[in-house]
Amino acid sequence: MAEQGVKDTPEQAQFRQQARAWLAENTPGEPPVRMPLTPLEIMTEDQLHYLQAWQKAAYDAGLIGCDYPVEVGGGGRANCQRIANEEMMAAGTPFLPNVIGLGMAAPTVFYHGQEELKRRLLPRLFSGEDIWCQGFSEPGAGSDLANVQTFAERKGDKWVINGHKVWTSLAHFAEWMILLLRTDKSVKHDGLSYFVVPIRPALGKGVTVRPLIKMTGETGFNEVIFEDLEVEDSYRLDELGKGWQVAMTTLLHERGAGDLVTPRSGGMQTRSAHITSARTLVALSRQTWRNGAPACEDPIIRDRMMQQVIREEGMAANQRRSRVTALQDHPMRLALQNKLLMSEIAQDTAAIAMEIEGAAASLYLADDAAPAGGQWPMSYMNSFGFTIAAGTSEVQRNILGERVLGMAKSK
Amino acid sequence: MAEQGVKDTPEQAQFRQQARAWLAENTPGEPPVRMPLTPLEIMTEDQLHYLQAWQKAAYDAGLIGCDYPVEVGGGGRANCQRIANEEMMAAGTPFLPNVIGLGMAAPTVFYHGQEELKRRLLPRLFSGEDIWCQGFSEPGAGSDLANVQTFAERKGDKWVINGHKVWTSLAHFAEWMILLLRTDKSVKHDGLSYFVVPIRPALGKGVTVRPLIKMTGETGFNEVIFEDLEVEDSYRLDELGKGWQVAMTTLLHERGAGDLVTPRSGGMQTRSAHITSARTLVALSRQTWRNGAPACEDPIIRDRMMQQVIREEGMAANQRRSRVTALQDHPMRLALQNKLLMSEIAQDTAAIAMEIEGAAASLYLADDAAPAGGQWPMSYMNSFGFTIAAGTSEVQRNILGERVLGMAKSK
Amino acid sequence: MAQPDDFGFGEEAALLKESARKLFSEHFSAGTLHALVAGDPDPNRAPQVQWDMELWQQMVDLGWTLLAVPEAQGGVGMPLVGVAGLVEEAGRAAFPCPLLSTLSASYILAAAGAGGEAALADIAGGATAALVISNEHGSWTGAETSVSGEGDSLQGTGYFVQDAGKVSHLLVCASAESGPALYWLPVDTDGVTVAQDAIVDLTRDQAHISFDGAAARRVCTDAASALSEAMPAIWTLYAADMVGAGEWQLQTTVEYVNQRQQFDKPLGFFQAVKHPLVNVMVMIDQAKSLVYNAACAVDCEVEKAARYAHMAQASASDMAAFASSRSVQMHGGIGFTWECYVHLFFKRQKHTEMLWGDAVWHRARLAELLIDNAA
Amino acid sequence: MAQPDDFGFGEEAALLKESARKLFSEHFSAGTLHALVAGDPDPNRAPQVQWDMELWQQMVDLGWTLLAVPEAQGGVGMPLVGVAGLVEEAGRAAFPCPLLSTLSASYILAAAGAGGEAALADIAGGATAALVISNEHGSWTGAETSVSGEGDSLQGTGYFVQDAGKVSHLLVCASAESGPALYWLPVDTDGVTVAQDAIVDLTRDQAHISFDGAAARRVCTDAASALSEAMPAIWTLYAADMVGAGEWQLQTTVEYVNQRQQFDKPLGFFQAVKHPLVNVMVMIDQAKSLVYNAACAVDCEVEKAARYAHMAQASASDMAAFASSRSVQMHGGIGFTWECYVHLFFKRQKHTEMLWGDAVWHRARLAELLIDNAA
Repeated sequence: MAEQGVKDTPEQAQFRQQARAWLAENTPGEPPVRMPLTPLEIMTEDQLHYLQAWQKAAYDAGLIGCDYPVEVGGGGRANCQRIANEEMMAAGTPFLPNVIGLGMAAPTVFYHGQEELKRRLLPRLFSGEDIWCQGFSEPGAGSDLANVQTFAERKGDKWVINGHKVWTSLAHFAEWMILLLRTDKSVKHDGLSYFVVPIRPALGKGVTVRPLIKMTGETGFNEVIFEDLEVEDSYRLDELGKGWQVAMTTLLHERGAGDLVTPRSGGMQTRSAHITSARTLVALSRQTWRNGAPACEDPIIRDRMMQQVIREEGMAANQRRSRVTALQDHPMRLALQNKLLMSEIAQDTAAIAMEIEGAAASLYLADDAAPAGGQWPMSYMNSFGFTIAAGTSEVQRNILGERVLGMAKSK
Repeated sequence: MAEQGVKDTPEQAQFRQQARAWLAENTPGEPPVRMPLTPLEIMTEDQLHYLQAWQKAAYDAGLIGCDYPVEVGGGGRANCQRIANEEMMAAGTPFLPNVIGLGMAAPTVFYHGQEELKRRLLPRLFSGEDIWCQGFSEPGAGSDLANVQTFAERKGDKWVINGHKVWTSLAHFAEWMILLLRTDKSVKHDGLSYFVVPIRPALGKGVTVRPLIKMTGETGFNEVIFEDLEVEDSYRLDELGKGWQVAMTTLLHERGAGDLVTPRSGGMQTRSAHITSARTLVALSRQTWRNGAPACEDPIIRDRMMQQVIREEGMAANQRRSRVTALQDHPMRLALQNKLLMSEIAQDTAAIAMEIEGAAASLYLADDAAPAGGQWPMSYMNSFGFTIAAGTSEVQRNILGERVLGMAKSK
Repeated sequence: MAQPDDFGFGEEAALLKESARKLFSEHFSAGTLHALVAGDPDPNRAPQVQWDMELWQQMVDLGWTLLAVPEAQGGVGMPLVGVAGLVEEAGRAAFPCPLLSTLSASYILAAAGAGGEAALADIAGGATAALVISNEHGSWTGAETSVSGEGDSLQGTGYFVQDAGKVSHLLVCASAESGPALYWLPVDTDGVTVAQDAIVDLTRDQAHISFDGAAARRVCTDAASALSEAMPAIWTLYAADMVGAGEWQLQTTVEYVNQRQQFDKPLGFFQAVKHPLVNVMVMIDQAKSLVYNAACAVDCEVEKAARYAHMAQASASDMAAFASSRSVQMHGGIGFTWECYVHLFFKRQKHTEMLWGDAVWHRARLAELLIDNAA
Repeated sequence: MAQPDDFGFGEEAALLKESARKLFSEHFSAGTLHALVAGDPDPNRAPQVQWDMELWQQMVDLGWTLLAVPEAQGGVGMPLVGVAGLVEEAGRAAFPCPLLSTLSASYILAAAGAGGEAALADIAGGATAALVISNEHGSWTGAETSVSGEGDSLQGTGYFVQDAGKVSHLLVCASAESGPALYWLPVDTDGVTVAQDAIVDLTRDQAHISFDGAAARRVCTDAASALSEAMPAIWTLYAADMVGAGEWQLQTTVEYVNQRQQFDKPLGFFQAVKHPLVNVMVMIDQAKSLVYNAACAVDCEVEKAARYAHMAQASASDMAAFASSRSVQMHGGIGFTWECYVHLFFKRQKHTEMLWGDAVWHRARLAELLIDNAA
């Protein structure tokens, strides 16, 4: 319920003031079309264009890419992205649609790409004009990322790509893809290389994007099939065979544990995403009847709701503590817990909501009588996306045990 | 709360009647000295002699070793041990002190020992005149039984044993020990051999028994140190290097999954052991104050107690179902769960009892004000003996996953 | 009356269970189910009633709908343990049909005394029935019914009616002059409007049903006691359904993790996968044993039926929740897709888990029996 | 009043925490503790008060007992976040001493207004104190006290008094004419009988204390408000103690499983070992963050202090239970023995877990604040 930053440097303080002033003037009101709950669930062009326009405006105002050098389209500032994020969250702005570009592609291109490539790609990434997607997962790879089979065969100065990627959110809107490929079948980790690939122009010419349907019935992510797609060697990041190391940069930033803070907006999203917070559980329990009384009077429901309130507050307090050096023993210990906590708390919250709803949890979106519009059973199902994608909870626990507690690798 | 057998054969029915008649006459009343909660916690000679006398009487009445051949001191009956056990449990007899002998040593000697050895050892084992103990665990071995290091070196027709065994319950009273030894250091599993060893005569002459103290402060098990103890080769069970296979027979019977039903008495024990059952939780909750009312009115305490009641009833129902072939898919699926369930249910029950007691759970045995005489914190601590010894809960889950669900071995 | 050692689960019961499993495994795989019910993934889709009426007719012809009808009314009068075995298998196949509803109605009618006999004879003659006993909060104690009866005419709306789109008759609990009473009527009676709910579960249909002066036959004037007498059997059967579905979830997930390779090992090698699935198995076994335990009590020791049925339902509900969650998680990304059959059983289990009181509710009732009513 | 971003945990607090950790790690290892308190394993042993008074005197000399005494009464008046840091370290060492009790008494006395000043000055002058506020059921709301005060004379018995064998003074809640009041007296006053309890925890002492006309100074006539004002700070400190002990349990267990080989791998390789210990870490971190969160609220936003302190205690209690259970289980057989230090912290944690209300109790109070009192 509380989240606050450490004391601002003079540069940060000034920047914060500017940001706040601009946001006071320019934060959009209610969107003209219904917005999805997360950037990964953008389904229509209308939604996309509205959010792209917002990202462009925020970029032009200097709120995105603040800490990157000016030469690659950044703001050239020091530690200001966090300030921008805080102000955007507080202002209740829409979220930034190019979420994979900003969180994963940008730092990877920045640390591993050639100078020319950075200067060309990053400005349009920051502005949201080019949407990015990510091609890591494969039907046969799962949590074992190094098992990537999609193959790139050398052909002069080009590579010919064949294979099958899955869970590629935003691929149907994307201009560019970050792509982990196998360039050598004789070794596992060292046989991987990392590319950026312009997929939009290749649609129907070597690239097929097919929507996958989630267990909720929604679409929102895709499979991408490569058939003899030719890509220039200049789109390779870092050296041949170093794909695994480059991918680690991507994943580190995805987990919020990288050097570069990901631009994050989304106060508006946070407002609507409150649907899945413990506070909303309490509201739900007031409106729901259970054994002849409001569910909020049931001691067991109360206990479960308070558990969730405590876990959420604990997560916020973790973030606050992670900025107080004297209260930490290991630099990554709190940061690496974030994804695990967030996803499991959300899952349990949704499960408790269904318990509160009781028999009415059977009702889905199209039913007028569904409590909260049928969102909770949908949230519960979607929560498994969070505990599976981007490193399952099982993998997260491995990482924590191995990197923080120094235990032997489980694989 | 209910446990019943399948329909008796004519032989079983007749035997049951005899057993019941004898027990009606001969079941002892209140013991003259305070009895321990389990056979493994026998601490004094008084306790031991009383229980040995009972075992001898039961053996003489034909209630122990019923299904073993007459030649080795058994009853020569078919599937009658279960009947005897049911009747002894129902009659509320004392338990049988030679628990390791009956449950582990006897079937192992029977299946793997030479004829002469069986005839010599088993009658005195069944009668309880010879107490047995088990030498499997070592300080460095833990769950990895095949890592046994205690070494037996060949010397003519004898073996010279050096090493260190731990967790040897009853060693301070035992005449005989079943002993897993390394006879070959160059291979792991195939370097093990299995012996029966007369340890009592060797005390102070190659064998040292030292009591270990549990976290509760109680003694009750030991470490046993071998220094140049000489043992004859005729005490070896089965072939050299087959120790692992022989040990599997022991463990299978220990888990209640072997062919030979272990003689079990202990209705009296069951009565006193009720201290750790869910029913006693309810009684405790009636006598304990919590937030200005008896704890039994607290909805969360009620819910937790009912969970334990259900788990206990479920375990009894499992046992009942395990005898109905048409309601099982896999012959070992229920039997292999027993130890895991029993130990974890007992642990959780004791933890809930402490929760019910609240601040008074701080009080221990010597405190007059301690609820239930301070038994619950002691039971909670002792419960870790059950979840650790004889295959930790983690190992039990491996076994279930691998043997019943056919999953790949985790080690 | 003493309980038989083997739950009374004899040869006839074993035969029925075995033949049901065979029938479903031959004619109704999870793939068949998916093709039948999962054609339209749209989360905003309108409610639909999709089932295989031909296969269902075979089951009717086998006499499954009249298993719970007493012999005196032309039924089989099979003990509940046997019926539970059948329902476990139907749950394992998640076969969409009004079997459970019709059996449930039979138990209530049998508990209704002489007034129920004619309706039971209807079922023996091939009728199927749905229960209209819940109000808008999902309560079904009778006293809180949201339907009222005046003479032989019904008014009001009943909620959470299972299989309403598949049955010929309705068994309704409505408040009458002397308290809640039970009524019996064909579903196509004038003044009856069946409004399908848009539900998550694809393997069932659910409706709220409005009565506007619909003519019905009064079956019994003391609905509360008939319901409380019959509910233990109904809870036991819904628990059996969850147990069957849980077995499918376990078996399917174990097959997947044994075959799927990760880090050069089958997934099942990893204890983070193996141990939760062992826990699923342990929970299924507990629930299954308690189902037959409860069924046997209903058959032979009726004064303990309620307590054992609460145990079975509480155990099965917790299991259904956990087995569902793990079935998706352990399938990883693929388990999260519509094309993977796992979601069918996930949704069915979450539906059943909440339907007749969740685990906490059943434990609270059990506590009343064991703590408050005991000495 | 707004909360500072860093919990107000500044340099002074960091220095204190660091120096405490250093002091304990240099002078008071777990081995030292074991040698001090675990000499007699007999479960029937008579109660004993065993502590290192010399090392304790060093701490007194360092001014630790007067950290919570306001400057006006000659104390340090340190913010609670700083005090919590110290207590976390003392908990990590499980150092047997009356630090927590004396700090707790200070907060209650400070909340007692002018009447508490003289007693606070005693503490500033080196006095230590134990709280006699619980009745025989462990309730401490004041209204239910089992001690009564008439004028300046006390009668009755107080229970679950922590560190009673190590302090110079007692702070007693007793029912007086106008309701529960607070009294202050030296422990060696005539008419005071300290009866040590035989407890499981070896690192603490606990007593019930009888008063038979013992003379005492009345400190405040409204004990209930002083207690309710001070309890959030006290809960927060006991939670900090559990967090420190939890860190010891985690670190010690992780070291063991990283070094111990099984099946040719270190135990920590196995996910059945690794993942539970990760869960312990996650719980410790949640509790720890909530401790400083609550402490900061006590310091800066007192109207929210109770809610955040309930969160910290609930979180720490659950953690203490789980961390204790896993510390023994993951140590295997050796962890089950008296010679392994693990049992010392296990027993201390189980003791603290229940002392000032367990997790369920704190969540129930939190629910009252967030559900019943909120709009």
